[in-house]
Amino acid sequence: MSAEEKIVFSYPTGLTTKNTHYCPGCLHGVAHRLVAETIDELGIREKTVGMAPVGCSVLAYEYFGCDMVQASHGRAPAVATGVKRARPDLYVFSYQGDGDLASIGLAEIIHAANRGEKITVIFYNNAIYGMTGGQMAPTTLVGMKTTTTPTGRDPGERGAGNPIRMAELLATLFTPVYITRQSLLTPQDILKAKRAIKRAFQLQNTGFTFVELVGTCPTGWGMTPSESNDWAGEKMVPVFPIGVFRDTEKGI
Amino acid sequence: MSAEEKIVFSYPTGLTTKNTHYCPGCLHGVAHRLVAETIDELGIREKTVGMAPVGCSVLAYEYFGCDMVQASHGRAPAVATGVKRARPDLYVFSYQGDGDLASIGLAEIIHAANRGEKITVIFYNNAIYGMTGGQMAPTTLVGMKTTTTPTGRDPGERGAGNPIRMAELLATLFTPVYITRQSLLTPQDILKAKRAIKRAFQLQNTGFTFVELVGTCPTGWGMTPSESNDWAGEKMVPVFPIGVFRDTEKGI
Amino acid sequence: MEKLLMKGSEAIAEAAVRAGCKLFFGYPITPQNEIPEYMSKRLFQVGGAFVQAESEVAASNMIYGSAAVGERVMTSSSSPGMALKQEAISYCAGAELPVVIVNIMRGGPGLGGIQPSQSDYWQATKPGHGDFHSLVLAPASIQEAVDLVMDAFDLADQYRNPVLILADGLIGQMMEPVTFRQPTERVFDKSWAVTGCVDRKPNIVNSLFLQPQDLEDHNHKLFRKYAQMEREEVRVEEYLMDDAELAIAAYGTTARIARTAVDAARTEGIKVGLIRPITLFPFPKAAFERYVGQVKVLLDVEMSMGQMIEDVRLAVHDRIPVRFYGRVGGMVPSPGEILDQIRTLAQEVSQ
Amino acid sequence: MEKLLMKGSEAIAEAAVRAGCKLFFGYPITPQNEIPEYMSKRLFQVGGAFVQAESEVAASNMIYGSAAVGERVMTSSSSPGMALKQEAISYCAGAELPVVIVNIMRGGPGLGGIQPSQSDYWQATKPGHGDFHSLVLAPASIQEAVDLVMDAFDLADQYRNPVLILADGLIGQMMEPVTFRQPTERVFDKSWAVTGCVDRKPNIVNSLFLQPQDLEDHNHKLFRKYAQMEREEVRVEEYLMDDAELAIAAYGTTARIARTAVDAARTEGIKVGLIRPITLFPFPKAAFERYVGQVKVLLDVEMSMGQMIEDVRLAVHDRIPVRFYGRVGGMVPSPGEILDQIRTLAQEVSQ
Amino acid sequence: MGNRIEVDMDRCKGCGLCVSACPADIIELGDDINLKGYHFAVLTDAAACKACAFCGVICPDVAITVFRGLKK
Amino acid sequence: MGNRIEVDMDRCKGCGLCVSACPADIIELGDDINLKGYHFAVLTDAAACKACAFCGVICPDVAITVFRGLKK
Amino acid sequence: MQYDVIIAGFGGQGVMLIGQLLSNAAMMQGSRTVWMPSYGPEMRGGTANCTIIVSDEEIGSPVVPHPHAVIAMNRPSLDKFEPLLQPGGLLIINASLIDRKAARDDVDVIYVDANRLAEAEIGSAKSANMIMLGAYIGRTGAATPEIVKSAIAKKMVGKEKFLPANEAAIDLGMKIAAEQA
Amino acid sequence: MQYDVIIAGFGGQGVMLIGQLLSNAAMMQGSRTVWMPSYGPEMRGGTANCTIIVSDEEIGSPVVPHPHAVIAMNRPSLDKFEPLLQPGGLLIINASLIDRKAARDDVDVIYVDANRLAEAEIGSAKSANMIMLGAYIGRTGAATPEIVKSAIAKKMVGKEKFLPANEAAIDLGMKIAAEQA
Ligand SMILES: Cc1ncc(C[n+]2csc(CCOP(=O)(O)OP(=O)(O)O)c2C)c(N)n1
Ligand SMILES: Cc1ncc(C[n+]2csc(CCOP(=O)(O)OP(=O)(O)O)c2C)c(N)n1
Ligand code: SF4
Ligand code: SF4
Ligand code: SF4
Ligand code: SF4
Repeated sequence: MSAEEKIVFSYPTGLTTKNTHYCPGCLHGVAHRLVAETIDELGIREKTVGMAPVGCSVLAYEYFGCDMVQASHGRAPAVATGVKRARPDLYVFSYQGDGDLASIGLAEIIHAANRGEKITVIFYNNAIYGMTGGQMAPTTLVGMKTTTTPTGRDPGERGAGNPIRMAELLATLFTPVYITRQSLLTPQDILKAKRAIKRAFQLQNTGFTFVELVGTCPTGWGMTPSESNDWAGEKMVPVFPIGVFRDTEKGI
Repeated sequence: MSAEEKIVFSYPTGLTTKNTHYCPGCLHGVAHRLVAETIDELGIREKTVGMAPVGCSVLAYEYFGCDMVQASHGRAPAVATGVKRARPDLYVFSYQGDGDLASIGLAEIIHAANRGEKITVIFYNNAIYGMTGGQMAPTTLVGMKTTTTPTGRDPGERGAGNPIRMAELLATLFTPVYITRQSLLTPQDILKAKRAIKRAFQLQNTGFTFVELVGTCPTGWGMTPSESNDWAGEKMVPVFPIGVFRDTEKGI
Repeated sequence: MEKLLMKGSEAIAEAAVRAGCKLFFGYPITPQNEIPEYMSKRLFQVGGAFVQAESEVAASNMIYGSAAVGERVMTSSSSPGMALKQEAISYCAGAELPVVIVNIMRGGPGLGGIQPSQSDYWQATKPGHGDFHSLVLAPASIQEAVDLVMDAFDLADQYRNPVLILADGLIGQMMEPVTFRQPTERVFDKSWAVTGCVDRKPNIVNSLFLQPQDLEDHNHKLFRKYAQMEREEVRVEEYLMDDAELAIAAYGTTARIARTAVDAARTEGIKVGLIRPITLFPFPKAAFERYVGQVKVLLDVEMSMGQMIEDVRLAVHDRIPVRFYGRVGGMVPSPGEILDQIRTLAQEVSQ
Repeated sequence: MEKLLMKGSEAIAEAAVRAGCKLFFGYPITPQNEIPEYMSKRLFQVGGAFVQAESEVAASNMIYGSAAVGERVMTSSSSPGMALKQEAISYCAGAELPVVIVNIMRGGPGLGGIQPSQSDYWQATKPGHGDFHSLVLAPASIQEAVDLVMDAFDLADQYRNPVLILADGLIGQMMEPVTFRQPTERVFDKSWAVTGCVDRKPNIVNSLFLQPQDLEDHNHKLFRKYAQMEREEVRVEEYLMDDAELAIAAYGTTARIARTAVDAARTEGIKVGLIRPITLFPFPKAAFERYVGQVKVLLDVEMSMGQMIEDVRLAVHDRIPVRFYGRVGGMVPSPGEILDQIRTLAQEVSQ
Repeated sequence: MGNRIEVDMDRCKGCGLCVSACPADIIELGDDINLKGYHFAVLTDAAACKACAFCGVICPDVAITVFRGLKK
Repeated sequence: MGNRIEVDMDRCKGCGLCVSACPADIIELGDDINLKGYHFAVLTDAAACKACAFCGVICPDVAITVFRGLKK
Repeated sequence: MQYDVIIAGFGGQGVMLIGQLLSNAAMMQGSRTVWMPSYGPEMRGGTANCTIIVSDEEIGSPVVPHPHAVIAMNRPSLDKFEPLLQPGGLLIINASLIDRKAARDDVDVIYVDANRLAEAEIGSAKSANMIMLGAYIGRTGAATPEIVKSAIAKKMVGKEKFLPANEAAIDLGMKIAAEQA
Repeated sequence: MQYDVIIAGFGGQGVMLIGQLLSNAAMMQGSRTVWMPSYGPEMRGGTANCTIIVSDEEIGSPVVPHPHAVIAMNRPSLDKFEPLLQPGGLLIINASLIDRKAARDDVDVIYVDANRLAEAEIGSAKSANMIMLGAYIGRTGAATPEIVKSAIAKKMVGKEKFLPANEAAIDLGMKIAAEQA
């Protein structure tokens, strides 16, 4: 860089320099970066502990530049509870996929939210199980083909159910202080998502904070990255509307 | 009975004649009777399989006059799924307490509801763990003293959370066809609850049906039965409002 | 019979369907994802049902439900997922329900890895909580997996007990030619099932016995079944044991690998044989016991840190020294490694 | 030191607090409810925290979290609940986290009953999934429970490994006088803990090793710790063994009952002693082994269908015949029943 | 014959819910105890019974049968 | 000096998201491949770059650094 | 020397409490002791009972299949535990609630009209259990009345006003035991 | 007689497919056979490979640490598996993507410009793997081309129009193997 120019976008120090194992175009990488930038901007890297889930983002512990704990499948909110109760002075976040959070870990996320654990949960919703090869997730759209819904998710005869909307569901609880859903599909969306994540961290020590992110899985969906982003915008966002479902401080 | 009189209220054949082990005044008995009457009235005793949970109502398998399965703690909806998927021609119900359904079994009830399992879930909400000696339940009211919230349930400093409202929570799902909350505190309430249970059974083969019943636990609460009914009416019902939260057929 | 080249996981699933399995409840986990995936296509074709459960805990309780109505049902998972099924398996055993459970093992502990392993021998054969046993079958090839799965359903029904197929990731992932035999036509009494109490008293499927004496009686009843299994269901393969002075004890894929090593050692003139338990519970004690006096050293080979070895030692009453060779964490022992072990032992013994 | 008459469960909880346990995560289940109940009062007094978890699965993952930051933490449960904790215990072992877990056993399988039992010996000592061990301590009195709980925290920290207290419902429910000793002042290195990466590289608590060779190395590392436990941590009580021709093997409450029977038999002139394993893993092999030649018959007594007996047989290399006497399902063997067994064996031996 | 209720004294646990529920105030817990040690419910004034069945409806132990007299 | 971006060719996985996101349409996937076999992104016309950083913001692999030229 | 006793009755009769007091007294006098309860929800509505052992030596089995003494507060308890009593053992029967005599003739029996006496003499129906405890220590000497009273005092910190009644109940029980000797 | 081969390359190069075809052909000709894949998500972006064994006799170990043959579709695969090859074994290198020569001089090597030939001669870049398979069976005789072709035909039911190209690719591979003999 010469003195005649200024960097307007660069690599955050909240991330390690390790190349990720994510597929090309997978938005897990974007979500990671937003969390890392938040940690940077709040200057809390040395006070933060993150939980990596089981799922494609299991290796998140290699990518975040803070202390990390790898949690068993679905139990990151319970593990985070153990961390935060023991060390209330730390910033604690969990990063989870939809299989992890909304399927096997459904009881753990709801109870952590209901107890008002002072943690931030980053929920990457890509409507599929990426890691294990593209099986149906609780958030899979109706009609979507996956390796376990070969004829498309069928809530009728096959009884495979409808997509579960976690943000709405958690918003039926009294305790959480911040619940939002954002998307990562365009630069504009990403900037909004970033603000949401930052707000969640800022509110963390007042109660439970939750940021759902509509993401993609080009590999699991069998689409190119660009197609994936378009498809998610067209098909997922109507089912998973963007918005703030709880912000106690703002009276929402 | 002489020819000069008519029985206006008597023992349903859907119940065995076994005396229950419930404490005096415990409304589990009332809930059991309503289910049994429903089974009688619909004439489906020989086509019905019930799930007994783990909790005070674990011995429900001795009281209902139909085939019964005792399920592991919290998993009655999963067991019922196994039963109904294998034999869609049977009527299948689970009977569960709040510890069972809303604590350890939270993932199972939500996913069964979301898959639209064609079962009826009878949820006895007495805001406490009766069987194990009066510990906090997910539905315990704020400030209520239990053996694990000795200073009263404290959602603040002690992070014990707020009561979870299962009917409202399940109503965020697209799939269920009938979700209601009723109470068992007065004869009038009981008659309404009865109608709800009957409707749930009648709708069962169209989808997932759920009847939450506000009940009591005189032993766990340390009150007389009458005090318990009064207290539940005054304190619980405002937090757990009576109503129909989903009735797809009626457009609710 | 037509031969088909099939992946182990898919062959296992197909065998189950042919054995009359109508219901499958499972949850994805590598290296067994092909089983639920296959079932999600196949079962609806035969009028059955597939449910992707929300977790292993739920899946294992769903099979409990389907078994309670008397239908043939299966679930599958891999090591960490199997840990989550332990409570429900105990319930199935306690309530005497016939269920078939497939464990395609991977390395541990914890999240571990996803490569082949045999580290769940204990979890399978010495399960908790409570006193009970699953009948445990360990195939060494895809054909055997297919045959054992078909048998598993009959055994489960006969004993009203969980039957486990314990295989490693190699069996799950590799392809071999298989043929499917006709299922047996055995008919089993299911009058205990909860199918609606038409013309009979209500049936109850239950494992709770609040009176200690009742629970003790129930335990004794269960253990009479296990004793019968020990008498009647033991399966074992012996290979070149007639004149063996050395013997290898190994199960599953490890046993195949060991056989390659045994063949190689035989060409060097080493009198070594192989005892391969096919049932891990009931353990083929007699097959080992009878070589006390003949075999000078046993080499137990496992893809774990030494779990089956205890059963081997108990079977020979510690009268044959039992050595151990194990690879873990997804490392698969090679024939060469085992051959080296055999050579060393042969030398030792000849001295 | 003041003596207090305390219920086992409460004494265990108090001992934990005195040992510096700051966090407890648990879920109600009989017969151990008094532990979480006590902790819900006590921990907030010492600046710690109590959470009634939503399930045993959650509780066992919460202790994983607290242990990861280096705090002393405990959970407790009973048999079916322990089955649900198996996955997380394997994670704790895999990630090398020091946790203390109390199992107040009840009868099984399935829902079983709530009365005392020892049916989780296997679940505790031969756990799955993956190759690992918890260090398992089995108290026979409330005083010993208190002492072992305090030791458990040190052992957990020293080995960075789960330590289990395995007791039956009697230990959980009965009252005895206890005194609490001062905790040791041992300081343990916790530089691995995730406490915020001030002036150091980020720490990672993890059990995933995708490369088989790495996972195998990790397994070997863990097993070096277990080998050290086998060398250094074995605990056992021997009672009247000097001249014993018969011996009883029993742990926990069963061992106390057996001692009463041994005393009675001694008054009849029968030379019988008692070997009581206090650590179940590492199992006190040597304590048994050394009586090969002296003891003519061993009687293994359990409140289960015969689980520890395998370790006893292995320990004596099957060179002493090992007989079994067990009661299950909540039935507690009486001293008289055991005495009858001893008498029969004495007669047999003298013939 | 008038209206009346029959209380199955062996089932009754003396919880008193029927006592509170009875609009005519004609049920009370008696002095006698049953085998389990409970003071079971008794009807004090059959003449005042309206056969509304509230007692039966609220009884958790289904201990009450309610009869309506057909001729008065 | 003008605006520009730098693509870390070893990090880039050639997903093309930056290509779609660039409002000036001046990024494309080149012909060369990197060590992992991906056709990495290249800037075709620095002069047209507005330094809006959209490419950087959307890149899942944080492979792009965006520079704004201070004097034109 | 080992004393052991099973104390049994309905839930609300305070059998667990007097068992703990006895065990506490034993501890305070330097004996070894165990208190072991029946437990579990299935006890609900049934009988509750506890076993107390007091001994000079280390206590082996906490389970006593054939106790030296039984305190039966109600009829089901008498029916259940009388047959288990050791020959020559001591049976203390709450005559207020139990309408039969002892069936065994090889044991020592004390009949205590505990509920009636508690109301009539002590002025508190709740003291029936204390009278029974008094009778037990009076006859066996498992603990001295003084030490039992201090065990009570220790338990009642904050509720000292009930102390005199309880002490009187112990004395009354002792007296009855002495009278029926 | 036992043939074994490791086929390795990038994810999209069809290495699993030709392995399965070979295994299928072996089965159809009455041999015993095993196809064993590398598996798991960590393979993502890395190399995929499979081992195929064809034998007259029962097959023991499905794992072949030192294969008789290696088909390397890309550079990382060559780097990884060349050293494991048995002395005297066969190494088939996709020269289109691999810019180095074999490092071993104790093995038989065939260089196949597979990607280029696939496009140029067969008219489909996707056939590179079939050319490699042709070269393998041409040199080893592990299966006859006829039977491999019928294995392909069986696999391609419904997509018969691609059959000629694939058959031509097999023949081309065989020819190259013969030329480099
Ligand atoms: C107990 C347990 N069950 C199952 C698995 C296997 N497993 C690994 S990742 C995963 C699904 C992850 O999907 P998701 O959370 O949606 O994340 P993604 O991979 O899509 O990012 C599963 C089921 C496991 N490791 N442990
Ligand atoms: C896996 C498992 N965990 C815990 C228990 C212990 N347990 C039995 S009943 C119960 C709570 C029941 O409470 P609830 O469902 O509210 O029913 P209630 O007794 O109040 O009717 C618990 C925790 C068990 N049996 N199994
Ligand atoms: S499989 Fe899907 S979620 Fe996983 S890294 Fe690839 S694109 Fe992302
Ligand atoms: S403990 Fe409570 S819920 Fe259980 S039977 Fe008694 S009153 Fe009913
Ligand atoms: S409501 Fe029923 S149980 Fe209660 S007092 Fe009346 S009759 Fe008895
Ligand atoms: S978005 Fe990033 S990874 Fe994707 S092509 Fe552009 S620079 Fe490469």
